[in-house]
Amino acid sequence: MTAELVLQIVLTVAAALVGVGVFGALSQQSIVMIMMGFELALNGVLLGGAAAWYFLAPQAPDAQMVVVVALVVMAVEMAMGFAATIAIYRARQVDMVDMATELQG
Amino acid sequence: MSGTSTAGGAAVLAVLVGLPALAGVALLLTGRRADRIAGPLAVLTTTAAFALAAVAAGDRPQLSVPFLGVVPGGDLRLSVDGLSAVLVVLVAAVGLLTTVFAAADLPADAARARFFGYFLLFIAAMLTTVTAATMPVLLVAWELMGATSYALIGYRWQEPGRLSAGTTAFLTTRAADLGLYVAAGAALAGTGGLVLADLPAADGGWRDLAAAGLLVAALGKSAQLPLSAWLSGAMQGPSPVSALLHSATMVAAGGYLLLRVQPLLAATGWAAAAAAWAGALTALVLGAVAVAQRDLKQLLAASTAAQIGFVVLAAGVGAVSGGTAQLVAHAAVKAALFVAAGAWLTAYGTKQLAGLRGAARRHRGLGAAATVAALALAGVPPLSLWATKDEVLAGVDGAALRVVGLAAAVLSAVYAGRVLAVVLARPAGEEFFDEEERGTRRIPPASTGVAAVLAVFAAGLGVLAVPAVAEPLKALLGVVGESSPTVGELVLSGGLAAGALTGTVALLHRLPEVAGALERSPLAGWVGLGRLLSPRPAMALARVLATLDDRVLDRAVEGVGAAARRTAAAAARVDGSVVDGAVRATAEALRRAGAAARRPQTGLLHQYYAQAAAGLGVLLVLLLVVR
Amino acid sequence: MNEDQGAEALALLPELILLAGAVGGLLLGLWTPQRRQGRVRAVAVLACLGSAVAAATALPDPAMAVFEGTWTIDTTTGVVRITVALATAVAVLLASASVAGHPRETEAYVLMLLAALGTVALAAAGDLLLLVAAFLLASFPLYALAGFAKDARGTEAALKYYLMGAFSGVLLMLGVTALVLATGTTGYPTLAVALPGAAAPLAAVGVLGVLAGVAFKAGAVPVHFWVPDVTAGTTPAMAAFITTVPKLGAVAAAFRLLAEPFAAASVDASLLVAVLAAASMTLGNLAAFSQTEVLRLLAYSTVSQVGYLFMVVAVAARTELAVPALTIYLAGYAVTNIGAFAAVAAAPAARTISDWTAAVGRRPWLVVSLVVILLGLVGTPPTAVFVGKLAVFSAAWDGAMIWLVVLAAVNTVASLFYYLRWITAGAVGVSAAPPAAGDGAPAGPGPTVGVVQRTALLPTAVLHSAAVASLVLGIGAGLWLAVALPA
Amino acid sequence: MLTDLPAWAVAAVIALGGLSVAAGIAVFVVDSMARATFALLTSFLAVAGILVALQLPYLAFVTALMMTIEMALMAVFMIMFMMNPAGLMPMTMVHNARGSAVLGAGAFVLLTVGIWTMDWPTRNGAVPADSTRQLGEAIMGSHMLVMLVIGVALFATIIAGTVLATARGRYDRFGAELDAARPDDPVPGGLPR
Amino acid sequence: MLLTVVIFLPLVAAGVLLAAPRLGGRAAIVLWVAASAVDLALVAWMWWRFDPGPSPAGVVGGPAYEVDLQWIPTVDAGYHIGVDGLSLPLLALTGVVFLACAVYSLRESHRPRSYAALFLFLQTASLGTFAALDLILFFVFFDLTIVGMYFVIAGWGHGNARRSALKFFLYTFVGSLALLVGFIGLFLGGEQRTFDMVALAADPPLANSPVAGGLVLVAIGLGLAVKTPLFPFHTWLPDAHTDAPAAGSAVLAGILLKLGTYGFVRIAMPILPDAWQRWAMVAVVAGVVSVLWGAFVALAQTDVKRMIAYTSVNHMGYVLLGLGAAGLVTPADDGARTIATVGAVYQMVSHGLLTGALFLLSGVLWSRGHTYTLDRWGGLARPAPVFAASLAVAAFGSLGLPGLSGFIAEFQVFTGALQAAPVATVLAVVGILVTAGLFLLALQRLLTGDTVVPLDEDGADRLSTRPEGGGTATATRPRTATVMRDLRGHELASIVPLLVLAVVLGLFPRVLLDVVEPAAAAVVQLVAR
Repeated sequence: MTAELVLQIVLTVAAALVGVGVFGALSQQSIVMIMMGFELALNGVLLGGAAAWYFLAPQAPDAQMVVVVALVVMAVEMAMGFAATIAIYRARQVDMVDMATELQG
Repeated sequence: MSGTSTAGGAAVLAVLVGLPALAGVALLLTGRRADRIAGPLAVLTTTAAFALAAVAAGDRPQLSVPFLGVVPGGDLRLSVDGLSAVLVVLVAAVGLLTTVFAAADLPADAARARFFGYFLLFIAAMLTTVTAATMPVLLVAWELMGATSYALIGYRWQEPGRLSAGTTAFLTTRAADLGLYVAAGAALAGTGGLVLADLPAADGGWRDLAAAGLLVAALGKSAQLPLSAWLSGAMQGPSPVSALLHSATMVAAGGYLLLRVQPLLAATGWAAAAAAWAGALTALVLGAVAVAQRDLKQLLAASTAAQIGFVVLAAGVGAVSGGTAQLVAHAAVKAALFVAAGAWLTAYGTKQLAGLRGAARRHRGLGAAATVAALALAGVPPLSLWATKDEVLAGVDGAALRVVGLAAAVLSAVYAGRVLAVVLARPAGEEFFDEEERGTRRIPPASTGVAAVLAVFAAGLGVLAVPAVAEPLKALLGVVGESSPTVGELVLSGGLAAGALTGTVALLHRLPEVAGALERSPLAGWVGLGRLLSPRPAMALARVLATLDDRVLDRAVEGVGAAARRTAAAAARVDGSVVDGAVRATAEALRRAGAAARRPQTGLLHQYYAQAAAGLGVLLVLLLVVR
Repeated sequence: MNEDQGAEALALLPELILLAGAVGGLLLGLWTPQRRQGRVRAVAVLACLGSAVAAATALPDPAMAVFEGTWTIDTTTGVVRITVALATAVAVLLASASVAGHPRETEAYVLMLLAALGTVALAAAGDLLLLVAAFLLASFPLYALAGFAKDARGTEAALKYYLMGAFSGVLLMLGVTALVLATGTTGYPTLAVALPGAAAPLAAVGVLGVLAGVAFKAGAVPVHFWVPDVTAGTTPAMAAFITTVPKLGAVAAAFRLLAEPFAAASVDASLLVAVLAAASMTLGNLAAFSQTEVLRLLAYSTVSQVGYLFMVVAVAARTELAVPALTIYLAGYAVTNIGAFAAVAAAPAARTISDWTAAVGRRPWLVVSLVVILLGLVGTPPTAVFVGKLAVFSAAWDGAMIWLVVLAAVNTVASLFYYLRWITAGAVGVSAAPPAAGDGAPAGPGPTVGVVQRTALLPTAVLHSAAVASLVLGIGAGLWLAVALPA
Repeated sequence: MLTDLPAWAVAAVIALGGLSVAAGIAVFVVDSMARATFALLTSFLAVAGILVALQLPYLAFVTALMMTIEMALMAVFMIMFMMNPAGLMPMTMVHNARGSAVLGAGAFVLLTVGIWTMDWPTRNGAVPADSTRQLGEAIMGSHMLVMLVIGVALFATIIAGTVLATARGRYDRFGAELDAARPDDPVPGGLPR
Repeated sequence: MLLTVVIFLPLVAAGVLLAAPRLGGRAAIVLWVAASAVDLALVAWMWWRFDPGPSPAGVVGGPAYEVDLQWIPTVDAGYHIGVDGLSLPLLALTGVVFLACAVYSLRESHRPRSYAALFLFLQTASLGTFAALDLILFFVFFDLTIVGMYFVIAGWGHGNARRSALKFFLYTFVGSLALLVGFIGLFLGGEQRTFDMVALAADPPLANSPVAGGLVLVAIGLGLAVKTPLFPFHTWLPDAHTDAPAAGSAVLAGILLKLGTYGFVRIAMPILPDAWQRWAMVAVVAGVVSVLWGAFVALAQTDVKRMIAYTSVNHMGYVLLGLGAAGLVTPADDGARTIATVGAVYQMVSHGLLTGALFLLSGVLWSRGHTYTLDRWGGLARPAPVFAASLAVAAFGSLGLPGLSGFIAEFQVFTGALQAAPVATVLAVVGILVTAGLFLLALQRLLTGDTVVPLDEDGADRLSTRPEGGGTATATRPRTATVMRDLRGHELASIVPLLVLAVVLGLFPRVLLDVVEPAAAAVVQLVAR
């Protein structure tokens, strides 16, 4: 099997993760579930970064750094998401985005 | 250009023109406080002007005041050459006499300062016109004359109709004046300058355009066909104004101008013919109109146009000396008649022929003067117009033109006869008096004096046709060699005039109802020429354009918005609140578009996501497709 | 190596000062009684001013890249540093009117400093990963600031802001990954070399993803949805900060991307940005058109302003006029936008235009300043934004985007509608209608007087200063540009 | 060019890839948040496995570790705040499912089409012997500033998160003048000053 | 330096007014009058010392009182001001009209301090526009006039003032943006990348690219045409005028419209000579259509102020006709084109004086009876002879009677333009007939006949807004007829000088022509390149 084929398989997996993540983020009402969707999409990003390093540019550390940064993004966004959720829950006993629609127009 | 041009001469010219103008402006600015001194001051001024005119006529000065600096002839240049010399003296003289008449004729409680202010201004404008050597100064004087005539005709603005007659006069003459503007442009284009005398040398088409412009301007000012009707309305003005306007000024100005530019007319060929025919036809048609009038001043007005028609005809056929003589003689004749008519109007309160029955017999002095003048008008030998008219007709080449001219001459005898038949008749009672205003029943000696002086000239100026006088006149005018009438022609015309006159008087004596029939004919209404000047088409056009302006142009701005609205309104919800006005429909359309633009902002996050994702997808496609 | 790193660290002195201000302020706050947190504010302001001074000192230095090219210091960075620092200082003062004495006052200032730091990092990033890191740093403090009041609207604002941010973060990471897949590198200089030869689909996804992330920070279409909601949900002072400061860095970042790595990419990034610009200005203006809430109106106005800013981004690589244009417009925008929000903050209780008009009452100078500011947003001379607009239009035309110039001109006219509504209400309505006649105002003269008294002092001062600064920056454009852009 | 991955590794990659996607789908299919959390964790772990196969053991380890902890936190969080944490009752909390599916599928299709149609560049050089060392050098060298900024970002996250999430601050505990001798906590404990 | 003082003195005065809230309303206006008077005196001094020089002055020849400072060096825009034969008359006109407005407003009672400040601000903006020798500086001042006038109309207008003000602002703002776009085109089109008018005129940009040059001219022309205004961009004008206060209308028509025409002669012609030549016929046609359209539509108006407003369209049409003819190099020689240009510039000054006076006179009507409707006035010459005389003089001046300034202008326009565009000129000449007709009709209706004055609607309104409880006695009071008082002192002192100046310029045109002619000749030469 050629490296390119494997790369394409791996990237397809990554694309699938992104696609599922996007679907989740767009379809879920619960804030936490939306965050999960993003995590999943970032999961795909992470995989893509790794694939880029291994199959295309192993000599440079940049792609590895992409993976690291993706991990950081996942972590901090999760943390921030929890904080935001708690804040609005405290203020309005709401954890669904559809219930936060006071601001519009 | 003959004559000397000295500083002294220039000063004379400047004072000649400037004195009446300044005096006039001073009177106008002082207003009613100057009413008492206005008359004497005006007489004094015109007397001085007359003296200066005489000096100028002998001195032939030139004067140039810088005006437009870019091209030659842009200055205000006045110069007195032969033609001007004659006209200057004429204008000053008639001005003086009519001023004297006005001082006597106007009621003491009238706004005399205003009257004499405009009167003097008018005289100044006419003096300027006849000395003008460049287009700018000609145009200035020409237009000022029109405007002051407006003010003079509308002098009694408190009475309905007076000012509107002035408006008509001003607008008609101004419509013709447009020709002068065009001519000025053409002069500049054709000669590179604005000097009047250079015009015949202009390049091809520009020369034609200049000639056409001047012709139109002159015909309008002189009330020639088809722009004659304003003259009828101009009779609304006070009688001294009529006397001045219809004799040596205003109406005469057109004739003068054509005489002045006769070389240009001749150079183009067609313009001369056009002028000749316009003059001849005016003489004929307006003569007929005059015959049909019931109002003395209207009759005189129409006859003025007719008589000036001969001057125009003269300019057309190249009979400059004859035209000049006709102009001068007619001035005296017509001034005398208007003075008489005015004096009668003041005395008897009417100017209807019916009311003036026997007027000449009531005050003999004035009556005699008027009779002499009327006879002169009729062309009866040996009075002035007989000779001058023949002098003009002598220059006519074509048979048709000559026939028309002779017919017109006959008509002048007819309408003069109408006047004479009335005023010389045995007086009736006073039942027709005071139809138009309350008469004073007295004729001031000054009026009689003025009329008498004018009558003397009306009678005597026939000498202008005597070869011994005519030849120097031709030399003075620089047109030596123009043909003079033969004895046969003189006899023929004299006979025709005398015959027509007596015939008319006799006919009217026998069949007074002929007059009534004439007065009911279309001729009495100036053959509908007034309709030509109707403002209605212009007003209609104006209203249409105004509607267009409001409905279309202004809305076009809004229409842009409306179109946008139709596209945007498909989904936009109705929003009733009004936002401050603005260009309403644009605002409305924008508001709808704005509402549409806010609709994505639903407040629902997942819709934000979906929209953002969709938008990004479109952008991705864009990126991939457009490279 | 060590010396180098020392010198490099010194090159980051303005950032270090900001960071020191943040950390120091936080520590100081730990031992500061609730009512005396003003000293933290002083520290924050001083840090900002110090940072600005340091940046200004470094401004004339030639352009350089430090930390292996991941951090670029050039005119753009310098101007953003100064503008951001000063804007943050003003925003801190502006915010103090509403947060003074708040238990978390210290944290508010610290977060503002951190966001400012992140903004500068955005502008200076010379590496995609640094861009991502700066994105995080510039975003998270703002989520907290947006929800600082912790009321229903504030938390909703924070939540929406955060969720849009998370989405954009994913897009940004996606884009970075795509670019790495395409080129194997994240540094701008190497990207610039490799991108022209990269496969177009990858480049497209990468460019789009990265720009989407940046556009989110800038508040541009199609990821602008947070702007109105967040602006309306939070306090005016915070809104001023959120809609002003991060945008400066985001636009600078976009500019740098377009000028260097994306300049010759196998996809037309320039066109993409132009479309973003066009969409932003149009949508922002249209949506603002019938707004009656002052904050939402200003929010949409900032969206449209970003559109104008993106015009110059679109031609970043095409004309040498772009850098001055960016510089002028950024500075002008910062001053003017803060001024506009200060006008709202001056009457904090007012939500609609008529409220505002009633609250301001007969205070002509306030109205004059507002008029100057709003006309500044329109781009009326001689304000700073006018000079900026002039430069931007020139640059866009020079960059062969005349259609964009025309569209921007049309949009400017459209924007006049809503700005004039406010201007007229302020300038004319006050006297034309008796105070009690305002539609939202309570009946009777008494409460209106109360509203009048409730105009806040400090924001008023900021408004006046911004108005003056707008004029001074516009009229004195030559002076400060000569300093900012040495030949 | 033949890949230098051994056949088993390729097989493992494919299998783990399938697993991660399947687990990812499961996240939004299962009817409880707790289960969703564990499905997500499964997906992460599968990806970590692929990372191992791609000779990135360190990153794989970090991923697995971080995600396990994160998912554990999430589970706790949901038990604290969320309705129906353990799937006690069936739930569907979706909106616009069809549109989202279209968009998600669209993204996937678009990316996949790209992936399978474009020409991929060739690898530049060989995989280094020690990928972890390479990463370490990058973090301490060429990408140091990135990590520094990330550090500051984490700092900012902590403060921001605290500000947003907690209602009580030092003035609640020690008084407005910070002069309370002992903290006024609802539940005794916590750190003294 | 003197020029800078002239420009900014009013602004400083405005600042003083705003900064001194204690100042009474009357004192504020007096201060306004004083500032305007001093400014006018300074302009007069400048005129006295102004020497057009032996060589053609113009833009390139080196303007007087020049100041050239760097402003925005990155785009080479500068604070470059100067005076030449084209701008000096307009500066003087600005001084005169604003002083007249100040005097006229002596009794303004509605927020007089702000009113005075706004006008002073407007004065600075107008002076600055006329003195600017840099495109951006020009634009800055140009735009500020819009802002100032907007507030004047919106704040002190009557009727539908805010709507009209908004329309005015939007419309002219569109124009100004087009102008800005055009300026940018000039900047980018030139080799030297500058906004400096002198440099651009010396080395015209886009000379070799007719399409680009044409487009830039279209943009600039559009901007100026809206301001001028030319058909069909004039529809903002009647509304703005109708609802503006009298002094505002006087400034709007007297000064602000000139910004547009001045822009043509100052910018479009010298800087885009090639394009101007190419498109001169369009200017001519636009001018002629404006002439006729303005005249005829004015004829149909029933509202005095709208009528005067439309005559402005007509008068500005003459200007364009003259300037367009100046661009038709092939068919016409230098002399004719120079005369046309001189006429156009003369028309700007003349129209400023006469229309200013006319609008102030219409303001007198409003102040007496709160209506401009022609039908509701009549026979005013009896109770108000001075008003009648002034109106008559202004009207005759406006219709182009010799002896008043309008004639000098129109005569030169026609005479100069005929060679270049005979058909157009002959058509345009008709305009003076129609204006004559409309003015004479208006005079006839307003001044003669039975004296008619409107009911005092203002008084009626005041009654109706009175609270119902206490107002029964007054509410039944019959509506009082307006007392048509003749011109009062301040009205006289503001209107008559304008008319006197119009007469002076009509009788002694050399006063102005000595200044204008060399500059116009220079422009004509520049266009002919």
